[in-house]
Amino acid sequence: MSLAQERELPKWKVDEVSEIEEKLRNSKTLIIVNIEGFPADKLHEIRKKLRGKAEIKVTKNTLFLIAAKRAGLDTQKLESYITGSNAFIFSNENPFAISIFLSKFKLKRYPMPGDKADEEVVIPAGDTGMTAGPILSTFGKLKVQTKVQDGKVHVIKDTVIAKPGDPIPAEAVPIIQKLGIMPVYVKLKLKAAYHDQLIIPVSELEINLDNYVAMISEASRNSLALGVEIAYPVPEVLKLTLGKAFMRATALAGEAGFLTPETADAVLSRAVTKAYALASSISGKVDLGIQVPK
Amino acid sequence: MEYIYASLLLHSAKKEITEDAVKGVLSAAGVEVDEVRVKAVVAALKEVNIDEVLKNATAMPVVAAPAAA
Amino acid sequence: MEYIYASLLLHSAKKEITEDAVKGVLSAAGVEVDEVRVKAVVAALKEVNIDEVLKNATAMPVVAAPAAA
Amino acid sequence: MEYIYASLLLHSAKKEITEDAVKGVLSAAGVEVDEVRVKAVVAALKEVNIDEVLKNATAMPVVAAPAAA
Amino acid sequence: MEYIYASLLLHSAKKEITEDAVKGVLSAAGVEVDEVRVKAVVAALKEVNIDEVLKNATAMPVVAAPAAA
Amino acid sequence: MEYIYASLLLHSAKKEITEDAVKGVLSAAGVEVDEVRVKAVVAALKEVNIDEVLKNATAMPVVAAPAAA
Amino acid sequence: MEYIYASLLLHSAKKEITEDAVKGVLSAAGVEVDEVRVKAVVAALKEVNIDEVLKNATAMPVVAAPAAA
Repeated sequence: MSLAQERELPKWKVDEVSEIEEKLRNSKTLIIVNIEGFPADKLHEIRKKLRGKAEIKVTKNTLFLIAAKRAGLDTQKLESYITGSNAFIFSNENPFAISIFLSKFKLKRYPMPGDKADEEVVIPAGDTGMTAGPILSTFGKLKVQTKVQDGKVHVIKDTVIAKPGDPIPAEAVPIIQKLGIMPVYVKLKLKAAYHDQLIIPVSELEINLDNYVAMISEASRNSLALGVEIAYPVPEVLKLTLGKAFMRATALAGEAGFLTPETADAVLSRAVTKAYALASSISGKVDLGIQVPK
Repeated sequence: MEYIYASLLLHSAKKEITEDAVKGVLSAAGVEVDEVRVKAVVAALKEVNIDEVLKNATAMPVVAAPAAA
Repeated sequence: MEYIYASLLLHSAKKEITEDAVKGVLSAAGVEVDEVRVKAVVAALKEVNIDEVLKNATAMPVVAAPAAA
Repeated sequence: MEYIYASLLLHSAKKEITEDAVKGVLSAAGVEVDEVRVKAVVAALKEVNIDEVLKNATAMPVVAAPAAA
Repeated sequence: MEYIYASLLLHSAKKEITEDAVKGVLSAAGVEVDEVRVKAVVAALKEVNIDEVLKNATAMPVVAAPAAA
Repeated sequence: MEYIYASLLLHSAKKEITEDAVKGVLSAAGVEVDEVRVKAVVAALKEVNIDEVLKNATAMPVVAAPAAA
Repeated sequence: MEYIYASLLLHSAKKEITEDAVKGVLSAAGVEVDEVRVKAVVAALKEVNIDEVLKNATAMPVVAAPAAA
């Protein structure tokens, strides 16, 4: 966009560009978010949740790019993400921390026809507040038992009309909405973060904490195994080392046939295990007159 | 796993797992540090109860059937 | 476990596990280094095929990871 | 199991497992010898790699772990 | 293991495990008998409930190693 | 493992596992004793219920590790 | 198990397992030595490839049997 074009911008646009430029200059982290089809009221909820951590702003892509260039961002790296409808998150926190934060709270909304339930949809027992009328046949279709009391529809017992993953029946949508049930989750679709002149694509930005738990477990198991191997003298390792030494002693006693009352179990078990192994190796050919445990 | 070992070392030494601390340990080990990975590890580990995970990892006898990856 | 973590960090980064390397890593983590222990661990690890040990350790069924809170 | 123990005793003592040897051992133990069974056992064991069988048997009872999918 | 197999042979044949009996079986197998070991084994077995031990030993599941996935 | 075997020997003989006792056993075995290591092992074992550990070691069935998925 | 631990200690320290060596270690541990047992253990271990046995004993990770799938 040329300077000539910029000069022609109306004042509100000029102001908005300045505001974004200011935010960009004051933020270490920028996250670009796809908000196509994202409900405006939910964006407001997110804005509230992020308060103190980050700001979220919806703006036109053209204005954002002007501001980004002015703020000294590497717009070449950004451009491919600045398509469609976007919101921009500005923060001074670690971009991964923001991503984890956003993934942790579930935003819910009313269903629209064609939606699938993200959680169980239960029509609760009791007064629905709805006036008895044609709506009764809708309840009937949904197999929700009702009765009419004082002209209002009462549900007789809690009734599940959709399980997680099930499509929500289209005729149920108005009832669900009236009852204030929000069984569909909305999630911001992160596109990428820009931090320290680096683009972090969503594939890296979204963190699966289970993987980290698994990695720590693995590191811990490796450390214990290595510790046992060198008899590293701390209690957590020694417990395992003692067990290993004991098993070695038992195995050695058994294999050597060193019989004492203490080693009798190991020795005799070993001998019998061997005997049965040998017996079973010929059991197809010889009737030994015994039962070989399989 | 370098980033995990570095973090566990800090944890074990009762130091906070910060970006600078992890970078310092990795550099001392001669590892070329990837800034983005450090950030990811530090942010992720903030959300993980490391002591709990370590306790379970040691409790080896209690093993669930391996979940298919 | 700091000395083990430090050693595995070095191993994982394909660096040699020497006394100086272990001391460097531990110091960077803010751990007060016990010279004797460093010597003992480094000497003991010299006699171990670490890759082999780790292979057996990770062959263990994976303990059910507690869901991260 | 007497015939098996007698055979294992001979094998363990590095003696050949022949009909006469097995009969001798069994008699010494006061066991009334069944000629047919001795013949059958000795013949069957000739076709078995006893060391191999014992080696595998010593691997302690091994319970099959659920195969990871 | 000769001393053990000889003892188990006697036990299996429902004979008493005495020093003489064990020596007799071992000699019949052509084993040069070590008096001390015979004494040690017979003395130790006196304190052991062999049937109990064998019952437990065979109760252990003996299953082939799982095929690696 | 020498320090561990020495400790288990003492435990098995119902003797207290002290630094002097461990040193005595190791010396008798011709092992050059590392004072620091003895201290470390004895101190660490004080925090371990050895009987409990051994009981569990025997109770544990030995399971072949499934190949990691 | 004292006799076995004493033998393992010697083996681990790369010393020969002789009657005198075993007696020396046991005495140092305050164990009243039973000559017969010493002779028996030394004789029995002579017939065993100890390294082989130890390798097999510990190659297997020790875990509780998983619940049958």
